[in-house]
Amino acid sequence: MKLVTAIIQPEQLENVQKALVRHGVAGMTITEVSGYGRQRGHVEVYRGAEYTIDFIAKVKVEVLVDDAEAETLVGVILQGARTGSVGDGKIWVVDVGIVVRVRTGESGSGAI
Amino acid sequence: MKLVTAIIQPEQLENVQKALVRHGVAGMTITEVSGYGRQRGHVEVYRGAEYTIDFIAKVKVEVLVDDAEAETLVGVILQGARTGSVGDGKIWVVDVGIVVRVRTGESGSGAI
Amino acid sequence: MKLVTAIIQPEQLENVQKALVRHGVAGMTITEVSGYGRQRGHVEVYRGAEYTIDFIAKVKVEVLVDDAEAETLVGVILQGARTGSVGDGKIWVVDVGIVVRVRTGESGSGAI
Amino acid sequence: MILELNSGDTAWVLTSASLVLLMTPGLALFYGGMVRAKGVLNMIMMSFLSMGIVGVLWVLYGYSMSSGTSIGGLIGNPLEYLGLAGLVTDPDPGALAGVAFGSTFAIITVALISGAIADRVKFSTWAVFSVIWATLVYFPVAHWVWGDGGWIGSLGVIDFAGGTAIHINAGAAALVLAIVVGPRIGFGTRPMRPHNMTLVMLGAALLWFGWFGFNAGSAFAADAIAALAWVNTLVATAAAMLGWLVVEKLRDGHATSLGAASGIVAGLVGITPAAGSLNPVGSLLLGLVAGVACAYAVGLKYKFNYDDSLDVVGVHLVGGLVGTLLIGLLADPAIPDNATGLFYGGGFGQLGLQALGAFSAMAYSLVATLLIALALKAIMGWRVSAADELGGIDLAEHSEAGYDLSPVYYSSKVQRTLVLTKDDLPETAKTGA
Amino acid sequence: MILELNSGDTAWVLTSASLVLLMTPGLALFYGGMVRAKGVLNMIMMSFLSMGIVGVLWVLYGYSMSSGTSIGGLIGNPLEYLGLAGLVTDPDPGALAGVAFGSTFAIITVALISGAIADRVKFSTWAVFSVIWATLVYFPVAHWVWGDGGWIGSLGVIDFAGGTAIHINAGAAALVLAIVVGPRIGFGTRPMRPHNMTLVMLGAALLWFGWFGFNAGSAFAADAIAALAWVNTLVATAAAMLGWLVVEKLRDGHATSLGAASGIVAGLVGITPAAGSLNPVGSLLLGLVAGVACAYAVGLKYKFNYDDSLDVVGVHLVGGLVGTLLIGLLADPAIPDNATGLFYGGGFGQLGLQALGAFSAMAYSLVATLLIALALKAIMGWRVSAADELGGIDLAEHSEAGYDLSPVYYSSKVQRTLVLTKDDLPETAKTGA
Amino acid sequence: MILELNSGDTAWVLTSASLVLLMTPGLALFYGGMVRAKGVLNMIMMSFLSMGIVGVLWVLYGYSMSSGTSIGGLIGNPLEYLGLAGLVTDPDPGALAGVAFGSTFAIITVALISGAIADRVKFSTWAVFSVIWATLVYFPVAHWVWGDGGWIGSLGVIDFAGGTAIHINAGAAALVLAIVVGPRIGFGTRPMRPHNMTLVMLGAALLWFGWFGFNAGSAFAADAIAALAWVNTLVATAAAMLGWLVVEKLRDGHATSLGAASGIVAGLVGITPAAGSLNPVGSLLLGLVAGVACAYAVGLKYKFNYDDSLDVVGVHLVGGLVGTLLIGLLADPAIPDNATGLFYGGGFGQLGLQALGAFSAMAYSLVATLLIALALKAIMGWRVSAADELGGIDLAEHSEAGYDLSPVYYSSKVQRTLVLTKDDLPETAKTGA
Ligand SMILES: Nc1ncnc2c1ncn2[C@@H]1O[C@H](COP(=O)(O)OP(=O)(O)O)[C@@H](O)[C@H]1O
Ligand SMILES: Nc1ncnc2c1ncn2[C@@H]1O[C@H](COP(=O)(O)OP(=O)(O)O)[C@@H](O)[C@H]1O
Ligand SMILES: Nc1ncnc2c1ncn2[C@@H]1O[C@H](COP(=O)(O)OP(=O)(O)O)[C@@H](O)[C@H]1O
Repeated sequence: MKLVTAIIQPEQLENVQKALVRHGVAGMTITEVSGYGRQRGHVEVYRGAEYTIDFIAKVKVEVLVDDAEAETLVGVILQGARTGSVGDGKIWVVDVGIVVRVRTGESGSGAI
Repeated sequence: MKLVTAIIQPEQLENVQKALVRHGVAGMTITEVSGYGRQRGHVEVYRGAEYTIDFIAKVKVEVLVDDAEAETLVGVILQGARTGSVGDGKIWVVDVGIVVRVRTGESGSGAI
Repeated sequence: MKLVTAIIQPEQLENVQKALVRHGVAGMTITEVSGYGRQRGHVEVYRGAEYTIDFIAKVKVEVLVDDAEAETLVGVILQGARTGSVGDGKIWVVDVGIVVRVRTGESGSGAI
Repeated sequence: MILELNSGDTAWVLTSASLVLLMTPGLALFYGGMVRAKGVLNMIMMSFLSMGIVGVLWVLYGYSMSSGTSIGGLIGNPLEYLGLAGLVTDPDPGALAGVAFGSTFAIITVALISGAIADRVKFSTWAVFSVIWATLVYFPVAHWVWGDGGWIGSLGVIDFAGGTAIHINAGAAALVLAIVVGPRIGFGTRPMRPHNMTLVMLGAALLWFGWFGFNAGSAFAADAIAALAWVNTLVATAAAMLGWLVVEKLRDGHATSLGAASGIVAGLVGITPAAGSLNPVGSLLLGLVAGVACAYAVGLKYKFNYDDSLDVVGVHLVGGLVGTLLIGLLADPAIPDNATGLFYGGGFGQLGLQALGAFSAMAYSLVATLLIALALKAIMGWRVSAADELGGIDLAEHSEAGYDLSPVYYSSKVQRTLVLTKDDLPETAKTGA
Repeated sequence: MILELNSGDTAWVLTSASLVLLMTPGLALFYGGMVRAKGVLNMIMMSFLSMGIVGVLWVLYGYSMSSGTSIGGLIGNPLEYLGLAGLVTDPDPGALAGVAFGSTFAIITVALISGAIADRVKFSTWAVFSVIWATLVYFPVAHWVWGDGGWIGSLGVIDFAGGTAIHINAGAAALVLAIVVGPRIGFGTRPMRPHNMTLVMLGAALLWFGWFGFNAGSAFAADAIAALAWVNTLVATAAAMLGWLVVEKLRDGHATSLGAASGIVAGLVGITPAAGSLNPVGSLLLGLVAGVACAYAVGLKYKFNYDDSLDVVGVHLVGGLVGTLLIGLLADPAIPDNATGLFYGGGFGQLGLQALGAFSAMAYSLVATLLIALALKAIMGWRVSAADELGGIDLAEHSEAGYDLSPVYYSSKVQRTLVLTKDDLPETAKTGA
Repeated sequence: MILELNSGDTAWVLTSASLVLLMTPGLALFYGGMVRAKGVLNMIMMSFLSMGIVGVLWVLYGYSMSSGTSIGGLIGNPLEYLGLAGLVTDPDPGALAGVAFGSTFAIITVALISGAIADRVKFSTWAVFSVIWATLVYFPVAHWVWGDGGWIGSLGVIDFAGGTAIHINAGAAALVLAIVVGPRIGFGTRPMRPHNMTLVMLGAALLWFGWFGFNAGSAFAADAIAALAWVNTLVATAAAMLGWLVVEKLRDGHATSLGAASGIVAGLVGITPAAGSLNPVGSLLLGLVAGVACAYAVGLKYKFNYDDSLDVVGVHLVGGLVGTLLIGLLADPAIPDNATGLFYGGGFGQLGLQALGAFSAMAYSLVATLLIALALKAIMGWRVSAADELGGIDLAEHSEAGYDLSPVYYSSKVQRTLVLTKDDLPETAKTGA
């Protein structure tokens, strides 16, 4: 099994969510994160003193999938998340050993 | 070494924490996340317009453990987190290479 | 490729960020988390009732790097994050399969 | 008895009425900040609802029940000013200014009680309780204390601005409700700390501000007694805050902002009945005693295991008793038309009267509230379900959340809007994700 | 016409002016809590700016245009009191107290409009609009209604505290702006829920508090009419809140805190023109009707697809019309110097007058605002860029964020400070990371 | 000198006193919103503590030191009204109304200073400082300016509501404390932005609202001067807000909400001494100058490297000087009993007097505060530990956190409750996890 993790723009969450659900994904977990990268943060003014916010609000989406599904899913997320501007984010995939559904205790593919 | 990750109901954190500590786990890291899944979100009303909150507040618990401990630990968390209702969450385990304790720089099992 | 994850003290983020950027890291993702460990939480008083906050605010830093870079990077973070007091945190490294840049779709080293 | 007011007095009474009206939202924020984030709106709504319900009742028959011609010292004739009949033609502003001022007292008394039953009661039961309690408990007790011919006031009991009629009364009702309704899930084992202390401090500030109207407005004239009551309301409150903070510092090691806010309210409650009867140094002492006593009293609920969630008993019942009884000791005969307290050589007479008034009102409130609460428990039930309580009463009862500070959209699909049927919606919104 | 005031009246009018001044920040918080977190400061600033701009205009020529000697019933002589010339030497406080009281009405009328165009307009365009709209719409309409010789007031139309001059006027302007400016990105498909309901409740409370000054202060004396207006302002608002909550409970299954806050404002708007003409039971009815009507009216924007973001039309235009017209039915002739409503046997006369006044003001506001709005659209443009709107108008227009509750530093590098050039900075700060 | 007040005057003075009392919590929120989230409660508590401490001192001896019979123009006889002796029997409300009104000025003056030393000082040292500074600096200086026979007032220096006695005085003390206490860790290199701008805006609103009592109440009568002061307080503040926003827009590219709030306070400070001496157009000018001057002055701390955290010097000292000196230019002789400013042909006389008063008070405040601050530094120390400062002063000094908006329980184990010993706790709570 795999864990697909995507860092995306917050505004794209709705799109990504829809794309995943349409693709048949039944669940996902998201986290509000802050990203540093090529995209420049905005500038704030505080009584005439200026400073930049280095970190920009992003959303992390995590989806557990069967091994075979992982690559397709990356494509689905890519589609939903892309706006074409700097800061669109990253997707990566990690191998997962055990997966268990807490409610039932069942593990493996059935747990997703 | 392994990283055990669990998505659980926020109300179960206390239980899970106690179970882990009793089991001898010395540390853990938790994150507030939002989950989409079989569990239905609540409905809110705003001046007569209704909408559903798709994502439900969950807590992510991450625990680093020795390889041998991983499976037992999954059981411990399962016990603490289970309420039996939809939305109880998932647990998964990932292989970890290096682990280092920042304070001392020691690595491996001793770092946990 | 590797994903280096570090749990650090919030006050050390600035240091770690600077150290990473100086080292040539172009991006990172951070998350506000709460940690349980050897470090004791503070005590709060509420109308004479005392209780401890078990979980202490920490920051999680995640950096994707080439395999070869991972160990060096752990050293860089270690340097930036260490204050020498209990609660300085952990660093760990996980293997990553696919990495993709959302904006361009390019994958592998070029995506970082 | 309707007073005649000149334009300066009218200005002051209307100003005071406005100030006191603001106290109820102030209380709502004070209480709202103290509960957990998931219950803030319900807590606020319990107070706001009192503005709606009691505001209407007051005009319909509450004023008449409190201020109408006394029927045996027990109740004002409810028909006399039904719907405030006849008052609009009175060219003297005293009548309607009295209606205005009195309405705000009735409203806040009911709202005060809600702090004892935070986070767990059905909004509908609270609504019905408000109607019944105002009618059967507040309006009569207010008549006893302040009505022309009311039996407590007629005895010579001093209750300048409502230590007995309001704080003891509401505090006793709060105790009963806390017991009948039962504790929040997790009470005593899980810390339930205030979710927003800035709201609490703001609420305390609005309460103090409004309380100048409450106390100094109770002179019902812009005169020297009003000014005295103002100064007493300042100094007793200041001293009570310091008293509470010192207790905390010595006992707990830290003086908290919640302690400051609580001390303020304790002082305000304490000085309420006494503001027109004490000199400022006496008020300072009274405030100090009230602050210290209440700082200890708020712990009783852990001892006796009733979940008076926001310490209505510890602050309003105890503070009200402290203030009402200390008049018997500290009443300064130098003040025109005043009683003489024990410390000024007046003997135990006034103290006895004060105790009689206080405990009578308390006993009535305890018994009457118990009957109302048990009846409602049987008929409607008080508690929301355990799942709703754990998940948060704001969502369960009001379908709302207090805060949404996140930049992320977690929601979707407008399903229904008020003047629309589903067919009115654009195609995209209908199908959703 | 400058009134003579005794000291009691002066105390009440100055108190009232202070209360009404507080309403504009109250409105700012009420509105600010209702938008999403990323637009709260811009929303608040639109009201605050009105305090700055209209406050200055009022002193310069606004008072004179509203209250100066009438030129044909259409406008006060703007030169008569230019810069309030001559008023400082008047020993009677009536003149300057009138200036004070009137200023606060002008300020809030402009601020009210901003709720219709939340989260999307250029701050500079809003600033220019404020100047022009106050000058060409508010000052004249205020003269028509209240000016000595103003044509609407002279007909016998009753507008005690501003149902026509303020709420209908601002509500009509809001409708025009909502249409000309266009909807927020995502309007109708994405739910945009209030980000901080505690602010909304606080704002509603400050509005109610201040509104006692608004209505009871409009008696311009501390007399029986002021007291009547006070009581009416209480009971109509209480009833409107209940009305709105009942509609919600029946229709949606839940009574919300936003509903309570909205009902409060609806009731206050409704009673505004009528506070001196109805008896309290009449006011109760009026409030109930206003609460129910507005609870339904706020859904019209989805039907007709204009993004009146915070329901200025649904509450102020509709509530203002309800209140203004109901005077024609409910005016109680027992009140001294009052008209007689249809229900008291007065026939349709007053109702007709009320309708005439209301619709005249509305028509003028619609047309004049449309011309101003279109001109500004052509010259300056109304909207910020889509990227700025999505990213948050607070950052785009004010370079600020409403909240920063995180314990983490996400920012770096002071780049410039106001009295410094880069060379003044310490070496480290210059190079940065 | 105790004034005789009729009921209208009394109503206005008591209303004003209530308004001014609200300013201190308003300041607490204004300041509290500007610090980082981890220090909000401490910031609020510094102001609230002043209400407790100075409120008590005022009754005990402060009023007597300020308003008692002058001893050589330097101080009022502290024994004359010790504990307000004798005042309760005075049938004229003037005496106690004066006590009431004056108390609120003393309280806020001390509270103002706290903004300069945010986030880093021991609460105990602040408490002791409050007692000493009020006694040795505020009470005497208030006597100099306003006491019957006080030396500054006797010269003919005009300080209508406290530009010299309050703002220059507090501003100078703030400068000294900022220097003696030293900067926050990270000052100048780390941006420390406001954590909750909605609190700041609310605080600014409450300040403006209360300031009508501050200024117009200083007429000590409900008369034409009160009305003039009201109007001046409106227009100067409006103009100052605009002035500050324009400076920001031109200099920084954005007009901020913090700028609006700051401009409001700058205008209020500026008009304070002048509210009874200028006509409205003069006040408009004064406000504009104050807004612009302060917008630049707040940058001085970076230039001279003192951490006046919330700009007490830049706003109160500078604004106070601007207002005090401009009286010398703008005093309008058309106002009854007024001086004549330079621009009205009055020559440099009044300007010289104003400068003399302002700089005398400033010099005294600088020196006296320095001595007090250094003594406290030696005896008690000012700063919390670096670890406590970094971890957050709310936790360190008050054992509390401002906000807890999370739905997750992060805490455990009730260890001790106030009336309980550990043995009272249920077994489970004792052993914990
Ligand atoms: N090396 C990295 N490790 C982890 N996260 C990264 C890394 N680089 C970028 N990110 C995340 O991806 C986001 C977008 O990256 P950025 O460089 O701004 O734009 P882009 O991906 O379009 O080149 C960042 O805000 C950060 O959250
Ligand atoms: N495929 C998935 N990938 C990642 N997280 C998931 C996935 N499915 C579910 N989750 C997480 O688990 C939580 C519970 O899942 P849900 O389907 O609601 O109930 P259950 O696990 O009891 O079947 C979700 O809220 C989400 O956080
Ligand atoms: N086994 C673990 N698994 C995951 N995170 C851990 C673990 N142990 C510690 N941590 C994280 O590291 C932080 C610091 O750990 P702690 O034991 O307090 O200090 P130290 O690392 O200096 O020994 C914790 O707050 C927690 O976030």
